[in-house]
Amino acid sequence: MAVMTYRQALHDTLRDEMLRDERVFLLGEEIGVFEGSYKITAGLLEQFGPRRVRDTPIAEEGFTGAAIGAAMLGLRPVVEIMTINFSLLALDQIVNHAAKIYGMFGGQVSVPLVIRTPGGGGQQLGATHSQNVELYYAFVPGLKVVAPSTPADARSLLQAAIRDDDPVLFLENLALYNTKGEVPDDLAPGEIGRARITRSGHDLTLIGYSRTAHVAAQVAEQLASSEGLNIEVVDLRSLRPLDRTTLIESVRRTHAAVVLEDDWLTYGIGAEVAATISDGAFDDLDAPVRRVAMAEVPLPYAKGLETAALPSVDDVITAVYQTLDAVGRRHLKVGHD
Amino acid sequence: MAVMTYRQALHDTLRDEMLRDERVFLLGEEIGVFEGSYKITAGLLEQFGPRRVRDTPIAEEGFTGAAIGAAMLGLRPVVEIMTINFSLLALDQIVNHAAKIYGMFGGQVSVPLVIRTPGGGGQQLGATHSQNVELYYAFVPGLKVVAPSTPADARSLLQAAIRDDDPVLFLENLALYNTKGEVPDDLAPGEIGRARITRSGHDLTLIGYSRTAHVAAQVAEQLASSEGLNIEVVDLRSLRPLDRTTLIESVRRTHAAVVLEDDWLTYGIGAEVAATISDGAFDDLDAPVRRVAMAEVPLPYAKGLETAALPSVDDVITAVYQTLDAVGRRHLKVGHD
Amino acid sequence: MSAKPTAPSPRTARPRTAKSGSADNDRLVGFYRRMLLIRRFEERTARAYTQAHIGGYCHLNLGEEAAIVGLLSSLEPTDYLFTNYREHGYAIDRGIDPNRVMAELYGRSDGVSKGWGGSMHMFDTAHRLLGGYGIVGGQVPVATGAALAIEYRGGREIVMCTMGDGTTNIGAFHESLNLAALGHLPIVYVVINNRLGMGTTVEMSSAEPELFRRGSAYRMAAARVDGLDPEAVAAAAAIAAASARDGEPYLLEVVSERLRGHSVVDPAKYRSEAEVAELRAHDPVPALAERLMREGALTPEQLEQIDREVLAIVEEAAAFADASPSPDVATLFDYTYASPVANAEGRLPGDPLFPAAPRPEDGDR
Amino acid sequence: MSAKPTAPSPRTARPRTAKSGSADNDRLVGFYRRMLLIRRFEERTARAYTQAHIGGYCHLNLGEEAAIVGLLSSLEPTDYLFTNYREHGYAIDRGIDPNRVMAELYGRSDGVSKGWGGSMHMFDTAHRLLGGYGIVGGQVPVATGAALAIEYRGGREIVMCTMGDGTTNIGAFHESLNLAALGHLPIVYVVINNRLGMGTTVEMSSAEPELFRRGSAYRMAAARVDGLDPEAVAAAAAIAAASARDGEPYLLEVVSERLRGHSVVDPAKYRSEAEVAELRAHDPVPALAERLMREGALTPEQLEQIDREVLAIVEEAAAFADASPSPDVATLFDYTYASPVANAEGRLPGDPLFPAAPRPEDGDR
Ligand SMILES: Cc1ncc(C[n+]2csc(CCOP(=O)(O)OP(=O)(O)O)c2C)c(N)n1
Ligand SMILES: Cc1ncc(C[n+]2csc(CCOP(=O)(O)OP(=O)(O)O)c2C)c(N)n1
Ligand SMILES: [Mg+2]
Ligand SMILES: [Mg+2]
Repeated sequence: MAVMTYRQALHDTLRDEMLRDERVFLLGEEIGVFEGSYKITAGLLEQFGPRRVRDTPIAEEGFTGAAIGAAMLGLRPVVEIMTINFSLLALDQIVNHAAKIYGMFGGQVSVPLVIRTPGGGGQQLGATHSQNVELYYAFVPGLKVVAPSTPADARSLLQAAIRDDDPVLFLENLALYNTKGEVPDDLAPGEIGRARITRSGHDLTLIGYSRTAHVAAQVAEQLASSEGLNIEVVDLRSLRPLDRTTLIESVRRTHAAVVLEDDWLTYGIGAEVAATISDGAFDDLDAPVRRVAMAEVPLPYAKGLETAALPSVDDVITAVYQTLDAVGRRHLKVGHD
Repeated sequence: MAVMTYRQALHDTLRDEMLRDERVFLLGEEIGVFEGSYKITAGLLEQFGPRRVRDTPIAEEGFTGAAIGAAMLGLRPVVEIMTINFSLLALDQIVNHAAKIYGMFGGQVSVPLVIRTPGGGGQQLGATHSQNVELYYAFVPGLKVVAPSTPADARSLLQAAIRDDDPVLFLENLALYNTKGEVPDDLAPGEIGRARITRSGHDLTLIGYSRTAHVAAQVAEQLASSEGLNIEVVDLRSLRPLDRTTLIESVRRTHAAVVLEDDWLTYGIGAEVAATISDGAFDDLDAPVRRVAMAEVPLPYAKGLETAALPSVDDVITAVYQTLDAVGRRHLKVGHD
Repeated sequence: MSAKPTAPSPRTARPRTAKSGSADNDRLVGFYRRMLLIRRFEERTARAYTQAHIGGYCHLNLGEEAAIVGLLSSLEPTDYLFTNYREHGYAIDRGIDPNRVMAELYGRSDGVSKGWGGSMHMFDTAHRLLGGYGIVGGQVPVATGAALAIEYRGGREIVMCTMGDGTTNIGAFHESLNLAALGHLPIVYVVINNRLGMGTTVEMSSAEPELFRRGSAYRMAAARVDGLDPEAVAAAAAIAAASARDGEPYLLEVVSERLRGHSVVDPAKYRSEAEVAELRAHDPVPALAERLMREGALTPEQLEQIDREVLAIVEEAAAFADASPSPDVATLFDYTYASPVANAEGRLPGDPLFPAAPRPEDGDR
Repeated sequence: MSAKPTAPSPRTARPRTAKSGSADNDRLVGFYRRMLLIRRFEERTARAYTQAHIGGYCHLNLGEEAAIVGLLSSLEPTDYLFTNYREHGYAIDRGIDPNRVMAELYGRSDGVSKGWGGSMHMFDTAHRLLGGYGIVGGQVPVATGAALAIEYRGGREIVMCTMGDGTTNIGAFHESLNLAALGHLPIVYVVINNRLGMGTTVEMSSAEPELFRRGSAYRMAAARVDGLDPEAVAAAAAIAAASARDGEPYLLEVVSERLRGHSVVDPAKYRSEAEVAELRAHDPVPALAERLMREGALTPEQLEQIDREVLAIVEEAAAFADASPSPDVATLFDYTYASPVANAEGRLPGDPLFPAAPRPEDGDR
């Protein structure tokens, strides 16, 4: 068992998978000589050479598409797209090609491809560099989308993604790279498509993924010690498939839910989570599912504006209180309507 | 008042707006010499010449971006993207540029751009040519997204879109081009951001947009005559902004809702509609909001498979019955839980 | 996984033609037979489309027959082929059973893509035709990646990636050629220049209308060849393939014709009658027939005999397709993922997200 | 809409230098002053970044000063300029008040983009700098469209669109140059070839590393010029601009240097010490100072005087920025749409979608 950063967990897993399987290779912008914009691949060019760590030109569509073709011939490329914002340039290749090739040709070849890319706002990078558009991939059958929040999940899900026969969008987060956690030495590959209850409780279910799973845990902790509240936390981990069962089972126990997301509220990831819970736990829910998300604006650069636009711990606490409040009121009204 | 097709309404509106305003011009693939892949622009090259009807190379990113730049300088380009599937190639320009330029530069120039593009499956076009990805645009602050279902709305909303100072994604539908409806001669520009209750009723709210608004109307009609049911129909018309008020007001009266969409269910447009209703009409809803959507597969070519994957009128009727059934059951249970 | 071919492959079923014994003539007669098969197949396809046996978009290779046979002559069976949506002829000429190609057009389970792909998405692992792509330019990065995989493994195969003239204006073309040239990838990019996108001419869409010259932006060897002459195409393709096999990608422009509209349903009103007459005058199939007669390689009777044989293959393909079963609706969720995954979505549109719990009283009845 | 500049524009504030009366020398001295202003401004920016006054990504023009002043010399005030994210120097040299540029870096309401854009997104309608774009290549189609608008209106203006060497490998570059050449648009594409993307060299990323040659794929006139020599750049840019003004787009490659890392935070470990030493030896700013002294155009005292003046401008900019108020949070929803729209979203993250109805008992208390 070692304590390491999320960055280190990613780095080590890439290295280990490359050692384990000759078919695994990396490609992306600035991952070799520059060691990666966020240094996930630092040292790997030196260790594995330019055949297996390939610096590409700035051509997201071209090199992502090339990775698809290489995967069709049985290699296991791991693409780094510097931030998820730039993945929009490769969207046609990901959505119209990676996600379609297995089905559209009647299951003849699979596309064992991993695309690693970080989302995240809050770094004053401005409107085009601070988006969370994982929705674009989570929406698409044929893709699998995972969004680990801890170093251990980063490792186990990256292992799983690389060994998976389908294209996997592996969502990282700028704000998580330096976070630390325990990573068991003998960690087995994770299972794509499973959420995890990371803290159990009965007062309310707080749901997050990637960075917001941390926020959820933090709020639960805080409200446990300050208010004695017993909040259950669900880390989605997988956005497609979405683990509806775990969500519903949790809310059936807690009767209330708040969903955290770093994207825009309307049509965001939380919409599906809220719709799912509102449907599957209809009879058990004592208050509307509350969503805490980014303000619906192109994210401004100025720190004060940016901070106002991004969901904070306080925003989550407000939402939890208001939801519990509504639960209380609703209890009062039972039998009247 | 004239009865005309949806296609004709679009064509006439483009012509009229071009006559009205010299700044309006068209660009896109095959819109001139070829008269448009779906013939919306037929005759306009002849009438207005190549300065105002511009055939472009196959370069969705390039010409959409060019339209953005032209709009920044005060022109009013109307881009045709042959089908919404190909818009993925222009996504960076639409999401990172058209939607951002006004905000990111502090409101200095606006981008009065219209992008017309049809969605729609059911034409045996296969997995990459049958998608409904309006979600990708509806998700983005800075864009406006409209999805008219009738010739009259096609006209009034296209007028509004062209005269609007912001980028508008104007969603058409392959299955609607030949549908007919009345178009008043003196139709005023529509208002973006407003849904419309196209049929009032009290038993259940059926919600659709674009093609599914027709399906909703048809089902309501059918169930009125066959079952005496009184179904209210909401045509969303605008996907961003989403008119939550109209939705909630309707469901407060009907206590039940079924949402129709032609995209994939998980994370689709219906997720936000269902989440919105489940939240805003929480105390009024007698059954979970039901969604009827496409099966979550890359759409197959074979007719039988394709038909099975696409929502049908019968699917909607099943969903309505099951929802009403649940309402009944829930009524029985009032006071027990 | 798919049904066994029931007809002999058109390539192996080629009976020797008599008269001229020269190898050159034999080769040319072989080209002719292959070209005619494509021609008749596409004509049959057009008919089947009009009869509503085929749906969706349907783009034919009429006029490109010489280009196809010339190009594919340069490939080994182990090489890979990527094309766009105008690929029926490539599929057949690559050796895929016409029955299975027609069955794909009919959307049947014996189709090369099991009915999932249709006209635009022919795919066959055995013959290394890796699609059939409908997004203009979409196949270009993917094919480039296949070449990368070969290079990664130190293989001897090459990739051929075909596309239309209009496709040279999309960004993916540019990004891919640059990648291939930088990586010394074993790939031949083929531009079938039929001088039209849908109705847009090359001059309207490409600022450098001599498309092979675009190779220079990547220091890529390039050439242009007359696509109506199968021998010229074969010779040019051989050079291109040899270059690719040596690790230097190549851009080959094949100037060709599109005899009909962009797709089956396009009446091509934007072409003048004179233009159409001109096209017909250059039609490569009758031109080759005439030459073979003129040079004494084939008699009119032999030509007729070939036509009958080819027609029989094509008719059998249509009959086979018609008899092939439609894919079972129960297979709808079989091809979303290649590996099983927890919580995958498998609902039909009428299914609820959460099936209602059975009512208590239901058990009582 | 934005605050009035409080300092005189650096361009109008240029005091005449004595000694040599020749127009050439005057011009060169003018170049020097402008280059030095960019140099000192960027040095000050780097310092402010380290002091955490500036956030986000921050890319400097250090080493590109000669290129910038040479390029912008070719533009009329009515011409339009589009750049990438490495644009502080362009903003200043275009005549925008350095105070407002620095205020933008500080994210303040007096910033050119009101604090909404930051380092990568300088924009000023008055000076026709239409951004500052952070997506590599994103500005290229947009700038092309601005040229299209000029052509549409029959205007006399031109557009200049700058980008880096790495940007010539992205699809948007290719699609745009083709569009411009087809449409005879009045635009000059400028590639600032500083020989690096972030750490990737031109040779690693461009199969044709002489980037101006890529113009030939669109029959576009093109040239390469030494970007360390402001006069050479100005001359080349004048030719390019004249071509654009005549309706023929132009591709100009300016070979330049990047003296530091890709952005302020990049230590550029991938560069050898020898390489860095070599870079410093070619630094265009001291080189021009030396030349001006050597040729007697400026005395050491005058050079120092210019430096003092420039430093004063830069220090004032920092003080101005520091004093400028942060944008009011109440303006957060002001710039999503230019025209009002029904049902627009204006919620802060903590706000509920549907505010709870006031409790009945609330009214009683
Ligand atoms: C990205 C994209 N844009 C547009 C289309 C619509 N489309 C299909 S074929 C075609 C013309 C292609 O012309 P060319 O590349 O010359 O090939 P050809 O059809 O002549 O063989 C167009 C515009 C598409 N399928 N994909
Ligand atoms: C589409 C996209 N991909 C990647 C990036 C990240 N990125 C920012 S700058 C840069 C290098 C650009 O190099 P070049 O075009 O030479 O410009 P320079 O920075 O040298 O001025 C990269 C890869 C981006 N901003 N946008
Ligand atoms: Mg063509
Ligand atoms: Mg550079």
